[in-house]
Amino acid sequence: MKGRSIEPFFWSLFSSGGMLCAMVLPAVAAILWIAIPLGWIAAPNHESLVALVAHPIIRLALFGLVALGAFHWGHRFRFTLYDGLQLKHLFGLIAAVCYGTATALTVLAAYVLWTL
Amino acid sequence: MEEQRRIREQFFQPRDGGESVAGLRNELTNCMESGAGIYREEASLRQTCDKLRELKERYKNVQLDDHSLTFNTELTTALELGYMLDAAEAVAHSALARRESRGSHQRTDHPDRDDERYLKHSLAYRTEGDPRIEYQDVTITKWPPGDRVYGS
Amino acid sequence: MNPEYRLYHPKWYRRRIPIFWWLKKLAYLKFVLRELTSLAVVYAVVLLLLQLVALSRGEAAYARFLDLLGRPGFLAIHTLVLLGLVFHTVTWLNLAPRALVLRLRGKKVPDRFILAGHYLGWLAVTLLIVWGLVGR
Amino acid sequence: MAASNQDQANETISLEVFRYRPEEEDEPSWQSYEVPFRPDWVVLDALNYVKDEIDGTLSYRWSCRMGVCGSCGMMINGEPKLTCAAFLRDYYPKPIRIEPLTYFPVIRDLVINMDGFLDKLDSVQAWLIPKEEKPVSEGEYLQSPAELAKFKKFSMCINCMLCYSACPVVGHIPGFLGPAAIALAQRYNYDSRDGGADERAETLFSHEGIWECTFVGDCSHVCPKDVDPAGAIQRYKVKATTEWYKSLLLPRGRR
Repeated sequence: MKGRSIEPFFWSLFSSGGMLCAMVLPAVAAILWIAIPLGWIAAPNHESLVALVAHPIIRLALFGLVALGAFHWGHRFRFTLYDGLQLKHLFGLIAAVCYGTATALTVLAAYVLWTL
Repeated sequence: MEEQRRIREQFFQPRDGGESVAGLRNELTNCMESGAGIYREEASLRQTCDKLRELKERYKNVQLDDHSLTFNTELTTALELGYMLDAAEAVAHSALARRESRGSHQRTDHPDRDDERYLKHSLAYRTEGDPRIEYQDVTITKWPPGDRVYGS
Repeated sequence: MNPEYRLYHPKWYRRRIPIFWWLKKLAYLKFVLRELTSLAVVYAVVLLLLQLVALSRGEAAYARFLDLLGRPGFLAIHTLVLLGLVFHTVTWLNLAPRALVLRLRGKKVPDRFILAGHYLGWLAVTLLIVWGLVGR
Repeated sequence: MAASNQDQANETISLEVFRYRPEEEDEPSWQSYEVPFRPDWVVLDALNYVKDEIDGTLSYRWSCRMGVCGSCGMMINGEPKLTCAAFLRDYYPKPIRIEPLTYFPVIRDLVINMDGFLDKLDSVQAWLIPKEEKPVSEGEYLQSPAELAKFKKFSMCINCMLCYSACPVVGHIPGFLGPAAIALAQRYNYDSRDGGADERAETLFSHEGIWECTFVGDCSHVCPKDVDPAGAIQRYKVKATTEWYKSLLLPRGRR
């Protein structure tokens, strides 16, 4: 059995993504998408943000955040559809769509951050 | 199959004015509690034995609400009541025959332990009438019988 | 007697689960809301990615993006997203002691310490991000 | 106290009871009973009153009356509970709705079929598989208090199945091993005398084992013995995941 079921792999992505997003996303969302647009705090200028993102560690962290966040969603949403909407009979399709989307987002994140 | 037929005949016949399982069971509890409880004596035990004879007779006329064959718990409690009556009779008649106090139960009319006559197991056998009580010797191994005393 | 009933052949009754089973009980509703925070998570990472794309396309593109973020519709959505993300964090951290059992010198570390550790971690990460984005 | 009992002697409370008589009907129905309201009575006392005094045809399971045997679990106002631990006074004066444990097939009235649960217990081998067999003459398998503490919580399970009725995953996926079976498997996995973890892993790691659990957590909430099966399952997921990565790194190493 060990190694045969792929479930532990997805679960590890789900749980590490869940932890990472729990720690990081509320602050990111509150600052970037609420406080700055409302003018509560001054927006950092374009230049300094580009410099910040240019740092390889920041880039790696952003990649991890997007990829793991996507897989966290993919895994969790898959089970939400199974039980919440009783769509268990479509399990193959649902798994393909959820993990497929997450994989696409991961590839996209790698491309964007690589070409930044 | 034989037993199934017997149970059907005994419990599933429609009867008028039959006895209820719960009613008989409550009377059984009360008569054992009052006559064969922790403190008992010849008179109370005799009363209990008589009452048990009466209850056994009335048990034959027990009436069930439930005649179904799916998880009929009323039937199982009725069957259990029959066995409880047998066990109660064995208890009460052995207690009546044992004119001594041993262990936690006290015969107030015979307060002392009598190893001479009753260092024995009571054996109750079912008969047509009251159970027959016989005795078997006790093999003492590690713990010899002692006095039951409280608060010493 | 029911004609379909056969002696000694049990006919069990099975209840169907209604599709809105999660509205029947507060605990289930909270569970489904918790699971739906994954939508806030995926929205946030996608938006972050888009913001990075805008950033990489130069100052003008980034300014347009910021302009978009300031519109009331987006602000409303993002308030909901933030609430979802905070709900995700709180529910996630509260469950942490159940999955993580640490032993120090043979003794189980009490759940409240593990919980406190996680919340302190959250606070530290939040401060780090605040410092990184606005503090300097 | 005696006086207040007197005052309430004439008060009653109604029970709305789920009835299903497979020999007579295809669909279940509801039946109401008025029983005396006594503040020291639990729902099981009220049911016994119905059975003894009102309607002998009502069927339900019960035994010890003190939260030990695990047979009197039912849905009370939609919550799985031991009826011997649910006091009438907590519901009075509203009526109490009593149903059989949900997600299980109903045999009759409040009696459910538990074969599926027993099969699941079997499949996870919820018993001690000794690490090393030794003859009785060599004495007991000793255990320290610290070793006992590792599994004691899980050993408190009384197989009352309330957790199965609290688990929507059990409802959607009847094959799911479920809370109690996994917690009991863990009870032996964490036992210092046990060597059966690998055998149990076969079932636990499988698809209808731990991976179906979405941590709704209600199983732990309804457990009358604070076993925390949800926690047990999460810990097993962590363990299974580390094992999985280990076996990836050391393909032929372990096992």
